[in-house]
Order: sequence, then C-alpha cells, then structure tokens
Amino acid sequence: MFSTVLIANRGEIALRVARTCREMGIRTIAVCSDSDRDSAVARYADKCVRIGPSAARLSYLNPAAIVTAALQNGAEAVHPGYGFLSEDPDFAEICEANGLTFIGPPAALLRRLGDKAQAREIARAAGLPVLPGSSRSLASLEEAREVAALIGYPVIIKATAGGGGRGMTVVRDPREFGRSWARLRAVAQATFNDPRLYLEKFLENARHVEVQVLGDGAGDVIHLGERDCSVQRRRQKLVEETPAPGLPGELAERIRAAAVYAAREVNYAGAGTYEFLVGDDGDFVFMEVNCRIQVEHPVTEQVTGIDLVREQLRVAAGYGLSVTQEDVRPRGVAIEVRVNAEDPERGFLPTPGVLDEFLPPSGPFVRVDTHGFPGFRVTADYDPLLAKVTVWAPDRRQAIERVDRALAEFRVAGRGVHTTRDFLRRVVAHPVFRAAKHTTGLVDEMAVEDAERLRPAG
Amino acid sequence: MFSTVLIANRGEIALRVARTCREMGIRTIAVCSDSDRDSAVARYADKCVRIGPSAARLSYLNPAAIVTAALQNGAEAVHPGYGFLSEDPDFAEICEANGLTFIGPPAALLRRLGDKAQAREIARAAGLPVLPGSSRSLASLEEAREVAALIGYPVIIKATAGGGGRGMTVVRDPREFGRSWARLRAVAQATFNDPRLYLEKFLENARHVEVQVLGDGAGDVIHLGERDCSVQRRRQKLVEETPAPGLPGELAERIRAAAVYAAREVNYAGAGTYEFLVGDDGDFVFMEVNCRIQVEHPVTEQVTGIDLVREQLRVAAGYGLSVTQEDVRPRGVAIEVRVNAEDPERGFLPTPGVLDEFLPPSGPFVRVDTHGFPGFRVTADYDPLLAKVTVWAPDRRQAIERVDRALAEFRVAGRGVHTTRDFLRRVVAHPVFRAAKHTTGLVDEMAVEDAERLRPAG
Amino acid sequence: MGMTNETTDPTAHGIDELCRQATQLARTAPAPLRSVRVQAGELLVALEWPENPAAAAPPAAGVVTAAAPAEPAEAPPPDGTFAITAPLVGTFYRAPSPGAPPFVEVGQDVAAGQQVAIVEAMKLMNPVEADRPGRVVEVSVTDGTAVEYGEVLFVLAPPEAAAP
Amino acid sequence: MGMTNETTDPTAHGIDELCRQATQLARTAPAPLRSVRVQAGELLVALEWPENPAAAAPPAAGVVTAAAPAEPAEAPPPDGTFAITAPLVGTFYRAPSPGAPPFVEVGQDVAAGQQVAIVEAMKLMNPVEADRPGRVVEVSVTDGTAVEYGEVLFVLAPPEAAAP
Repeated sequence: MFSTVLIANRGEIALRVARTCREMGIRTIAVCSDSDRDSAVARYADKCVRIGPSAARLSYLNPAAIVTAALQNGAEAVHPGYGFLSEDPDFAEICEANGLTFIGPPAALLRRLGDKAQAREIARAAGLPVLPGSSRSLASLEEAREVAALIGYPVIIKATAGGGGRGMTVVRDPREFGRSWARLRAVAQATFNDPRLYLEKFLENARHVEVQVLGDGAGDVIHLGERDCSVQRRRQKLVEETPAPGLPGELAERIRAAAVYAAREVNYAGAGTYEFLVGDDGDFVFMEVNCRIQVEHPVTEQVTGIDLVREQLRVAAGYGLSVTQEDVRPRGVAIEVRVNAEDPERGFLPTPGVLDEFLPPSGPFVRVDTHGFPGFRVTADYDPLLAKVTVWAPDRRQAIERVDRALAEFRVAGRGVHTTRDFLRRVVAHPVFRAAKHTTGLVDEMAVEDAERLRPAG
Repeated sequence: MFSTVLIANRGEIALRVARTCREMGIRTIAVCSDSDRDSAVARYADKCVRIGPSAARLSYLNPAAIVTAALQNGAEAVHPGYGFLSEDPDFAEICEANGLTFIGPPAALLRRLGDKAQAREIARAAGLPVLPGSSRSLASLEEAREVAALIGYPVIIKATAGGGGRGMTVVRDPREFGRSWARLRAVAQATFNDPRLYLEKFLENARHVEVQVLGDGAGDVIHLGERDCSVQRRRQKLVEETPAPGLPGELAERIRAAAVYAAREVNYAGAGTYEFLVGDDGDFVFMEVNCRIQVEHPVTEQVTGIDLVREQLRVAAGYGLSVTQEDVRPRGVAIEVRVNAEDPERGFLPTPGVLDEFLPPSGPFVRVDTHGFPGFRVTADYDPLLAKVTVWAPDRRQAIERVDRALAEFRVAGRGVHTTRDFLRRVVAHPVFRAAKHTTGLVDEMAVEDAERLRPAG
Repeated sequence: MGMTNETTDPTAHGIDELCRQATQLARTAPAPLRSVRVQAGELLVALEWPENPAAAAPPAAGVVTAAAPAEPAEAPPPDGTFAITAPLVGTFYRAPSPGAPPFVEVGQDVAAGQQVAIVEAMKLMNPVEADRPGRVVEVSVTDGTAVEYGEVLFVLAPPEAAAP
Repeated sequence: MGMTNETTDPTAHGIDELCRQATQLARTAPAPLRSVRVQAGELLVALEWPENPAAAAPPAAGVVTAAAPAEPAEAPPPDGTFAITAPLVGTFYRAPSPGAPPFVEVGQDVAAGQQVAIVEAMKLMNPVEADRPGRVVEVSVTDGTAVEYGEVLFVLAPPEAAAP
C-alpha cells in the first residue's frame, strides 16, 4: 500500500479522504490555497502545502503546483477527490508522467468518458438505452437545428466537456434554439475550455437514478446498489438516498445490471457512477458516467458497510477490491442531505462569514461529513457545501424521521451566514417526497406552491 | 404510542433517549438540577423542569419531584435511563401508582433481580453456572467467614443491593476478611441504604462478557448478541465491543443461549443485560442482571441496526418488539470508548471546568453520543462521562484503526479539563488488546508496565 | 453626582451628556458591560464589554446560554428586595384550604419562619416559610398553578425599607 | 464633523455628536463591541471589537488557530523592510546554474524587476524578481530547498533606510 498520499482537494472530501488514509496508516499531504490555510484538513493532514492564492485556477486547478508539492513531499499517489482536477485526463497524465499514481481511472478512460457525447455513444454501442439525440458533438448551429427538429422539442443542449449538472440548457421553443446554442457554446468555452456541444431529447419530470460501481481494472466490476438523487435545484443534488424508493418491479435490478455491463465493457478501474434518468413511463436511459468518488457516496457506504475511498486506494495500489459482488449486501435505507451555506430566501445566494456556533447533529445512526468547526470562515471562493448529514435506518419512514431529527439538531450561527437546513427539512417533510413520487421537478414545484401560498386569497 | 415521555436522567443518555422520542413523534419532558439548567438535553427537550439542587439525592434521585414534574406536564411514561433511579423498584412502583408507565421491567422483577444474592439464586435455579458462594445474603460475620473458608480464597464480598461494579471488594488474605466485611457493610449501608452482603469465589483475570436481551413481557425474549467489556478500571468499563473477540468455539453461542433461557424464566420485559465472567479455562459463570439500558448499548445498535430505546418504548407502550430473533443479524464489529473528564496522570481524578473547545470526531462509521458542546461546563456533581465514541467496521482490525483515528480527532480544551482520550488510545494500541487476549486485569497490567518503564534501568 | 442639579456649565452639561450617551451606548450591546468610565475634564466616555467569546457572541449563537454559569446567578436586586422560592416541584397554594383566606397578602409584614404558602406534591402539603422578616411586595405565582423547584413565589422588601 | 461648529457649546454638543456617531457604528458592527471610547478634546470616537469570538477565547482553546483569519495577515514590519515571496511551489535556487555566483547577496542593492532567484517546478526555471528596489538584508531559504507558494525568500530594506 502507498506510504504517502497527496490529497488534491479541499473541504469535506479532502478530510474524508484523509480519514481513511489515517486508518490505513498512510501519511497524508494536504494542499491549500491562501483562504484555506486554517482549514480542517490543513490541521488534520500530516503536512499541508500552500500551493497558491485563493483563486482555484491558480491553486486547486493548478497541476504543476500539485504535482510539485507531491514530489517534494514524497507522495506516491494523488487522490483528486471530486470536482477540480478529479476527472481531468491531462492531470492524470501529468501525475503518471511524474511517477505519481493517479487514484482514479486511467487517463485514456477519463478522456473517453469525459467526452459526454462519446460516452453516450459507448453506452449506446454497449446496448444501453439512450435518449434520442446527436451521436456526436455537433459541428454547426445548422446541423444542431436539424437534429433538434428531428428528435423534437423540448431538447437539452449539453457541453461535450460538461457533466455533473454543469454546462447544459433546456430548449422548449425552436425560436429560442439559436440563442441558447450560442450562449451555452460561450459558457462551455469559458468553463471547460472546450466549446463543443451535443443534443438530446429532454425528459420532463424524470427521476435521477445512479449506480455505484467498483472496478478492479482487471475486468472485474461490481455494483454497490443504486442511489436516487432526484431532489435537485438547477441540476445540483440536495438530497440523495439508497435504495432508490418506489421504482416499479425489477427496474432497479435492470439499471444496476446495465451499469455493470457498461463498466465491464470499458474495463472500469476504481470507483465510478453511472447516471440514468427514469421516466414516468418507468423506463430508463443512460445519461453520463462520473469517473470519481461522488459527493453522495456516504449513503452507499452506510448501507453496504464498504469504505469506498479504501477501495479506491486498494485498486490504485494494485491490491484489487476487498469485496466480491456476493459480499455486497445492502441493508436498510440511508439518506444524505447537503447543508449549504446559502440563503434559500434569497435564491440560494451563498452567505460567507465566520461560524460563531457550529454544532452538527450526532447520536444513533447519524453520520456527518464536514470541514466546518466553530470559528471556521466560510469564504465565497468555493462551493457552498458546509456539511453532509447522512442517516441510516431499517426502513425509509424511520430514515426520514431520523434525518429530520438530525437536521433539527444542527446549530449553525454566524453573522450573515444562512444555511439550507430549514429548506431541507421542508423537502423531507413534503408529501410527494414522503410518498417517493418526486422527480427532478420537486424543488420547482415547491417554489410554485410557495408563490401560491403567498398570493392573496380570492 | 405515548404522546409525552418524561426523561428522568441527565447527560448523554437523557439526550440519547430524547432523540429517539423525537424521531417517534413523542413529546419530551426533561428534568434538570441547578447545575444542569443549561445542559444539552435541557435545550433539546420540548420542555425542561427544574426539579432540585445539584445534589443528585435532591434532584435526580428524588422520586417525588420527578413524578410531580411528570404529572404536571402530562407525561404518560417515564424513561429512567441508566443509573440514578433506573433500577429502583420503589420508584417504579411510585410511577405506576401515579398512573405513569415506568419504561423498564415491572417493579416486582426489579426487586427480585436487584437483590443480587437472590438474582444469583434465580440464575442457579434456572441451571446457569454460578461461582461457588453463598446462596443468600449472610446474616453475620461468623457465617460469612465460614462460607469464605469453605469456598476458598480469594473471595469477593458483594453488596446485595449493589451492582454495576459498585459495592464489592476482593479479599485474598483470610486475616483481612473481618476488616473488609465491616468496611463494605458500612459502604453498602451508606450507598444503597441496605447493609446486606453476600460472598462469591473471586475469579482472577476473567473476561467480562454480557448479553443484550429484549423481552416483550409476554414470554418472548430475544438476544442481540454479546458484548465484551473486559477493559475496566476499578470495575468501571472503559472500552466495550461486540461481538466478543477471541472466545473459544461455541462459547459465545452457549452464553447467549443461557441469557435468553434465564430471561425467559423470569418473563423479562424491555431491555436487559445478563453479565457473565469467562475464565481462562474458557468456562463461563453468571454474575448479575442489569434491568436497564446500558451505557454501552450503542455497539449493539451499530451491528444490529436496532434502536434499543425504540424497542424499550414499544414494549412499555404494549406494542411488543419490532423484531424477531431471525431479524437480528449482527454485522461487522463495533467498539465503544468512554471519554471521561478525568486525568489519568492523577489517578483518573475528575477535572471539572468549562470546555472552550469541543470538537468530537465524525466521518465514516463514527457515532458520538455526548452532552458536551463548546462552552459546556463539566461539573464535579455527577459522573465524569463526557462522550461515548462508537465506531463500526467490517472486521476488528479495521474497527481498532478506526476508533484510534476517531479518538485522535477528538479535540477537547478547557482550563483545568483533562480527558481519558490518550489513555484510551494506549489501550486500543496495546498488543494484548489487539490480540484479544485481554482480561479485566489489563488496565492494572498497563499500570505495572508504566511503573517498570519509569524505574531507572539496571 | 453633579448630574442632579441642572446647570449651564459646559463641562457639567458635558457630564450630563456623557452619562446620557453612555447609557445609550450600553444599550447597543448584547453582552453585559464590564466597565463604564465617565470623565469630565477633557470629557471621556469609556465602555468595556467582557472578552469572553460566548458572552461576546451575538444572541443568535446559542452559546450565550450554553456558557452561562451552570449555577443560577440571580444577583440580588439593588433595592434590597428578596425572593421566597419554591422548595420543591409542586402546586402552589396561597391558602391553607380552598376558600380560606390566604396566608399572606401584598403589603403584609411577615416574620422569619412564618408560613406564607403551601407547595403540594404527591398529596403532601409542604409549608413554605419566610427565611427572614420582610414586607410582601409581590405574589409572583397564581394560586393553584404548577411551580418548578427554585421558582420565585413572593418578592419581599426588607422591613427597614418598608418603614415610611 | 463640521456640525460641531453649529453650536454655542461646542464640547458638549461635540460629545453628543461623537456619541451619536459611535452609536451608529456600534449598531452597524460586524460583531459585539469590546470597548468604546469617546473624547471631545480633539474629538475622538474609538470602538473596539474582538477580531472574532473565538480569537477572544483563552489560549487553551485550539479554536484560536481555527478561527485565525483565512487570508494571510502578515502585517508589514515596522522597520519598513519587505519580503520577496515564492510565486509558486518549487525548488529555490540562488544562482542561474550550479557553481555560478548567486543572483544577489546580503547587503546588495536590487532594482525593481531585477531577478533575485529561481524557483524550479517540473523542470521549469521560473525567475523570481524584486517588485520594488531595496537592499537585501536576509536570504531566508537555503539554496536548493523546497519552498511553498508565498514562502518568504528574501527580506529587503527600503533603499532610503539602506542609506548611511
């Protein structure tokens, strides 16, 4: 096993990775930007290297700084966490070129699956159902228009280099198509430094169901069950749970099998997630693959008892997986809620500030993953995720009561700081969510309900 | 189910009970003494009633104050937690006499099993192995001397009304017997208001193994596996784990069966613990029954997924158990460590003070039960338990690495405040503990090792 | 101090200002003051609050309660009045029996050891007595209601203060 | 604060005004006050806050470190000296090549834009330049060692201070 690992990330996931490393006796090197010098992981890791200013582009997105820090401190491997450089094939190549093991799939696979249009084709070729759409990135607006007309509106335009809910836009009116295309093209160029776009039929009111897979890179791929992440706001997940509730008949089993089959086809290595959409017709289509640990991985860990970061490290170090498919026996229900430093009353505006009080929930069957602590300064430099609260229970009803109990316990106070805690309590209390009849449209529906409640009667 | 429950306790267990009540939609009434007016549970419960001064005798041990508070606030039941009045048959009777459901076994059973000499006889009658000893409380020193001589030294004198490690003394030298007898008799009178004593053969270097049982009061009793609590200091448990490690062959199964059989014999109701000693000969003997929720119940909850407080509430409300023996499928290993506000460097002297910093561990598979928070004042009025850290892992090796990781994360700071954190890390790092060859003698052996380390060489 | 008599002397008027403003400033802070300095020569107002992080935290932060002293720190009111509190949890009764005249009325003088009320708990009538002499200035609890341990039942003024 | 001139009693009214300002400030405060000073001679309003609640905690509390400002708060040293820091993570070299004379020595004057060192990262030799003129008073890092981003490489004194 590695003796030293550099963690090329920040926030709760950097701490999460460091914890498993500590348990495995692996020395940890953290990296930090100027604004993270007093972060939880900076204090937790065996060493923390300051790699750049607050701007992510010059620190957490700076391969040279990260690789240099790794080499200078005797790291043998780099764990990229999620976001930042975690799915960047160039970064993976630079690591390997410098004798560092990139903890994730090989660069070539990252490249193939990172091209979302190509990933879609690979899945289709493997026999997975996909939505009607373009079989590749589209060269011109004219071509795109034709394809859109062919598959019929509404359509969703996606950035080839996008993913994780970023770089996509829905077009319902053909007359809007040109403008939307141009706008997203500009966004894609700016965000991913890659203007390519592709098209798909847009599925209204679908459920987001994803399958956690683990591959040993030697052809063996297993799944750890599926997660429902349908509670989203602007395609950012807010609540995740496993198993996916209220799926008709054998559907979940078919989705899991499809993911494993597709992952075997590409000889997947490490932890990955196959994302699908499930329509109200009860059928499913492939969406994309995430070649990294997911934010929502704890729900899978709590029902399976398997430490996913540990499996990532094992596979990267050539030890293979510690479990077979037979060993994976999910038990009960786990729900995760993301508590963000945002103000739902002001359109989920991020609210930076110092946490005068920070008392996360605890007690029976409650897990908290957070980088927060009393005195912690929430900055506007990075994403507003403050804490992930995950609960386990024998059944979904108890899990919902438990997550509400846990959220109610969570005390966060700081001048100017707001959180999504109360909004999340409203979500898990919502009858549609409790009945497991919710789709990705739930949060918008709640906004409409609020508007109606506010409108004067009569 | 009850609509309102009064929690007749304090500290982490009061909060623990309130959490499950909250999840079940039960209104909670907390009680507090003067020094607990700002406690976690006082802030957490739906209402908190001040019942007396700091002295437990006038507050948490005051049945009239507790019952009055319950009646005045519409409570239908009283949860006694552990310690204090939790096993007091008189209190249980007063509750019932006032139309309050006592959440625990019926008073009559508390009386029979609370008399440790009688409990021993009941177990023996039920065919459980017991140590050679007196079949009842002994009337006189002379009679006691004869029994001691008969069973042979070393012997242990126990208070009939004692239990939970309190009110017992070991006699190795017959010449010491008289003094020890007199001293313990005085202690018993003072502590339990009952001077009666009985005798048993003392078993050196035994393991403490206990079985968690649940009875529905209608004749059905199930077990939730056993716990090893051999790491003790002056008979107070410091580390508990389940399953019991390194027991020869089918021994654990035989111990579990014995506990269930004995509990059925008395038609046990609610949650209870049958405590046994396992000698190095690999044989086991019955010690006592604890008719309450145990401090160490979380390890059982984490491997079985069963909320023990919820089962207590169900049985007390007449709903019976939510699980059958077949549903109980323990998975993996759980270890609990008790972090006390004591200074191991000064003979585990309690160290009261205000917690300027209090950052409990968290992350994967870590559970914390604590009433502490930043700004919390640890008083000298009650037991020094500050937090219980419980971890789960698929196997014991990983569980040990995890509990050490969790302990290392735990940050407690306050003027004058010390904790047992580092001592517990030494315990779980000890080769004898890691090899699961430890007995109740481990902590004393560690003290000897320290002394030897300090002694100048040569 | 000089405040009482009205004057046009700028400095004294300044003092008046200072005190008025000091009071106003004091109100702007959530935490209790640690010190107040009022100077006339060169005119100075200086207020200081404790540095205790909990006490300094905004009310929003529950740590304020969290870090409050565990033991009740009810400072005796400046006017020398004192309270008779409930010796136990129970029901407060002002009279020995329903319909009977109350043990004490507002304005009445009580002697040390004199019974002033009953707190009933589990059918036991527990007499409440004054621990020192005084004049009843307030009955703080309604007859027949539930009281917690330590709850204020009566406020009394010291006998001397009660003299005209 | 020209307002003070609009009164017959400048001092007292000045105080009034000062306090009004102070009260204003106190209300719009980022955190609870620690101290307020108001003076009229030479007119002064001084409000003081703890940097933050945690920082006000006793040293025992590790939260002190926890709550230290996230952005580096290296105040410029009083003597006017200033630092040249590493622009990136890498290896610090004082000379253009092994054996060659170093770019700068202690006591040497450097001009703005003059190269003073190299920080090598991934085989790239990145020149480090002085952003303003000064005299080298300290070389803070040993030649050939690893440096983090922002690490102090040289301490310089301003040219005028360097003059005899």
